[in-house]
Amino acid sequence: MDILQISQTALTVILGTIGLAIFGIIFGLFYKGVDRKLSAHMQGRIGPPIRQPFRDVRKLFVKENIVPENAISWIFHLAPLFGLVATISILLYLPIGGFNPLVISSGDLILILYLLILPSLAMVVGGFSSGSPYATVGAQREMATMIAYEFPLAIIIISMAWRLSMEGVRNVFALSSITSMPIWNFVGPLGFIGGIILLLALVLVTPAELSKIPFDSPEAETEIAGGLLTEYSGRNLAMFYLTDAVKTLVMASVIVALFFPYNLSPLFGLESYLAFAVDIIFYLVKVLLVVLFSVTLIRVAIARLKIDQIVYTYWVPITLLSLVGLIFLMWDQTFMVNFDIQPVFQMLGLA
Amino acid sequence: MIFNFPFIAVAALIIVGLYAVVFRKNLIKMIIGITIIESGVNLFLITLGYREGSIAPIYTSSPGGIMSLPVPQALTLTSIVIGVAVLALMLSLVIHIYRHYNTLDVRKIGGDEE
Amino acid sequence: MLPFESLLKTLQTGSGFWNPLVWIVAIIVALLVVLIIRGFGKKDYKKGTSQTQAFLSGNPEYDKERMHIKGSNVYWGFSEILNWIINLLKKMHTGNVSDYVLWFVIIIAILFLSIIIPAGAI
Amino acid sequence: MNALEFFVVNSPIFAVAIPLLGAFLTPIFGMINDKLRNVFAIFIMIITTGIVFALSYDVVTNGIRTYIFGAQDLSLPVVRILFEVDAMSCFMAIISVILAVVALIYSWAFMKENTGLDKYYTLLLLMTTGMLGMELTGDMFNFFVFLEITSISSAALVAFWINRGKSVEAGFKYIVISTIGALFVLFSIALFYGQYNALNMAIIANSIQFTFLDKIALVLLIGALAMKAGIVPLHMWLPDAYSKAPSSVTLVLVAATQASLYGLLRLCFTIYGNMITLSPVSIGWLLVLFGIVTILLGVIMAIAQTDLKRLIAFAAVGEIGYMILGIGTGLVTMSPSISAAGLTALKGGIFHIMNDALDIGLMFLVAGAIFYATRETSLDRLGGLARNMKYTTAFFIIGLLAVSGLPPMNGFASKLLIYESTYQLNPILAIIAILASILLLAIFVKVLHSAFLGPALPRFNEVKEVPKSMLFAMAIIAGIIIVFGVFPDIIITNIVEPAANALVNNAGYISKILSLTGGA
Repeated sequence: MDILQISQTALTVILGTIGLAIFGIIFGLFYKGVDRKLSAHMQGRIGPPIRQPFRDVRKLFVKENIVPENAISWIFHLAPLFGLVATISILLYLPIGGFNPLVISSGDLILILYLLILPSLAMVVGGFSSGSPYATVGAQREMATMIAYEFPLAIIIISMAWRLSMEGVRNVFALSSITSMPIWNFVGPLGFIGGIILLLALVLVTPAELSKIPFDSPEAETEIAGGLLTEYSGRNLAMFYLTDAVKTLVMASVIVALFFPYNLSPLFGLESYLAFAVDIIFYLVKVLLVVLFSVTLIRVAIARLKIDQIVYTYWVPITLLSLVGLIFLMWDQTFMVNFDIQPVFQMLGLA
Repeated sequence: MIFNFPFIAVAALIIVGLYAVVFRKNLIKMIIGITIIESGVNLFLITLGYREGSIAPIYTSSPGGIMSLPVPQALTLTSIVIGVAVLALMLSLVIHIYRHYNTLDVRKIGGDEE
Repeated sequence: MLPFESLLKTLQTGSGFWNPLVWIVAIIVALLVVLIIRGFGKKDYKKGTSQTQAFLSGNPEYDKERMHIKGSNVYWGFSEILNWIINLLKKMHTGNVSDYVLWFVIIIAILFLSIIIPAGAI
Repeated sequence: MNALEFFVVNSPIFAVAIPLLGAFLTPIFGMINDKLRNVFAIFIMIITTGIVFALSYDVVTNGIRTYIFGAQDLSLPVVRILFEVDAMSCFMAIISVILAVVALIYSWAFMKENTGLDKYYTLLLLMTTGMLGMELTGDMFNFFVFLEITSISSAALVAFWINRGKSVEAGFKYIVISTIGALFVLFSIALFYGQYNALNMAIIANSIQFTFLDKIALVLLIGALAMKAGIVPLHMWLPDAYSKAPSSVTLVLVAATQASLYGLLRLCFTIYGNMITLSPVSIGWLLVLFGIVTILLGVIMAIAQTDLKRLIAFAAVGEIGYMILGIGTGLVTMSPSISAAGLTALKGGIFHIMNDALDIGLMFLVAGAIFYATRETSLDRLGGLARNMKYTTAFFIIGLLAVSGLPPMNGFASKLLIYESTYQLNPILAIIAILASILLLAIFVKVLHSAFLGPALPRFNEVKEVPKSMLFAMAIIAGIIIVFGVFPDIIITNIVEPAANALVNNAGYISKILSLTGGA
């Protein structure tokens, strides 16, 4: 590795981060607006205009940035900042717009799993540091929710990687390997069912990851007055607002990358700029669909759960669900090896 | 059979010692149990080095006959010395426990919380 | 000593990789971007007024001791689900040294059964 | 031969002899002046650190080192005591000396108000001697002797605050457990000696047949060393001892526990290295099972704790599980030669030994700092300390990120290695490991909240930041954590990988001694 290469990588990372930060914030807010509009229509309301989230941020920026007297001010200020920064950094490792991840071999799925913890951790620490009982209750609920959904999330990620490793792929945790070999392409029928189950589990994990109804008891406005955000105002609250927006995009991108990494351009035989444009638009549509199904529909359909119900939901039904998915993937692999089913499917044109 | 007797004694000593440590509630008795285990282990070491009809390996000019192996005896000596140190430490700790709790019952000084 | 390049190497696990330096560069750049965005916001607030007091839906604030949620009250929903196993495990930790030695004997017995007996049977 | 070469050539013995001599010289300096004594103890430990580093450099570049005590005639290898130092021994020795130096620096202010400090420093140096001896020796009986030295001195140190009943009780439990463990180790050594007429690890490993008696020895050694290493369900002394000892002692106690873990590794990889696959039940799987149980139990018990030091102690139990998990996975794939994933897991496990020592060590130092400032360790009575103790809070946050394995700290690197290799053995292992690491995060966030955050409690208005020497000690560990976290590949390539290779390559370990003794 010579100096030229190092500086090239550094430049890619720097410019990429700037670009992705702006992209993430703008589109995150856009999807937030879409989500609000759609849910309003589902509930028979007109709803706010799609640009409402941008207005919200602008409004928060002109509000006072109050630090309550019970808060530890330096942690209180740092937590929202850190949450947004960590969320933006995840975008670097995800395939955005049908391209490979920006830094192709410096972080993998486990890293993303851990980086997804950081924004929640920032919210928890921010909530705890505001020193208000409401915020503390909200923060500890957020933490409990996080432990709860991390279990199925870990199962999903490890199962996917494990199944991929059985195909003899190297670097199975790398996003580039996963997107180049979508799970649907090589599994048999059992594995297909397993994949669907895992997808379902991941869709169910998403609303909790984003603290959306029915898993929003950390914020529960009606009950604990906004929970861990109670004491936040002004630009600090805006940071959390933006974190939420970018995180929506991140989670949707993770689902897209894991389960729907297909691009349109090879289908139409497109090349160069046209292909980029088509892929990006297709990617944005995929993200929109994921947001629609995993966020909007669920939050419109179900009421808020109590915190112990949340923990129970994730640790028992959803964990079992994802374990079933894992078992299906394992069986699929055994069947493939032991009974040599693959050729049969190939004959039938199924795989 | 007679040559196996020391080994049976070793096993018996260790089991008796473990029994004392596990089921006796008095701290002093537990310490005695540990000492019994130690004696068992030491006896085992000595037995390993013993040859029938041998003499102690302490002569520079041997009076004749076979000597028992010196190494296990050296090990045993070391082990005994260590045992004495451990015993002293344990007993001194027991004295302090007695000062604090006024009892030697292992159940009464326990409890996992403050 | 160590060549400079080895400082930049990515940790390879055979199944994935992790390069902290790239992440740190990204974090720093993202921090700068975010700080610029944050800079558009209003910085100050009226110190010492009632707006800095903790929000309690209009209720008066208790004394500070009661305002602080203590360690053992945290994670209620979570410990609610796990209580049965925590109580079970707490019972296991008797604090009695005899029991500790008993556990040792039990484990020795289990190991004995699993390592020695099967070989003898074969 | 100049002085430096002399030191390098004789470094294995100096690494043990200097702290041993220093231990007994310390009270003499203590008679003159307290400060002089402290400086002397730190000075001795820094010299030892230098020697260990020089030795490690030598071993990593030139291969295994041996040191023969007494006459150089090796026709009777049985009665010679040999030190055999390979990269794994060095790795453990480095951990021990780093923690010992930090503990001594920390003690300067932390233990200042105590009496009987001459004995304290003597015991602390003696304990380090014992650990280094355990890690450097190549002789089974010698290992037992050093094990006992470590046990006696650490039991005395656990009970150092003798005016508290709980401390004395914890010390008593520790010495009972240690003695029984050590006696069974001695019994197994006798079994080896009776069969192979040898005490040297390499010679035993060379001639071991896996007879019935060997199996008994294996069972007893695994049991005894697992108990000393704090593996569930033999861990119960550990929370007692860790939480009741002074924090500076706990730091070294972590290293002492890991020295026993090192004994377990030597046992599985070197002594039984040729035979481990003959066992009807895979020892590797047994360790993996122990690892998973240890992780889960440690973490779940830690959730329920309200005493800060006890909480950290249970978290330490959980962390021990990670090491066992990684090492066990390596051992499972040992037959006939270790697979790539197994080696990764082994590297992860070994790297985690060091990371655990640093992370848990930092946590205990922070707990000690809180205790020093407030005389309080119960989480239900603490609160709002971040206002008065800014630096301690910052160090705690670093430790929190490291213990729960968040990027970019060192814990992430080692846990990444463990996750991304154990999943090939069985996906469930990696899932549980990830889950437990998030539980650890939750546990320490709870500590962060209940000790440091929240409103300013009037009781703690007068609390001041801890003295500089304690901050400095914490800063050393925090600095190492960050450096290890930012440059994991360098650490793994230069320190961890040689250690893992040394452990796997037991033929090299054996042949080194055999070549010395002419194949005896």
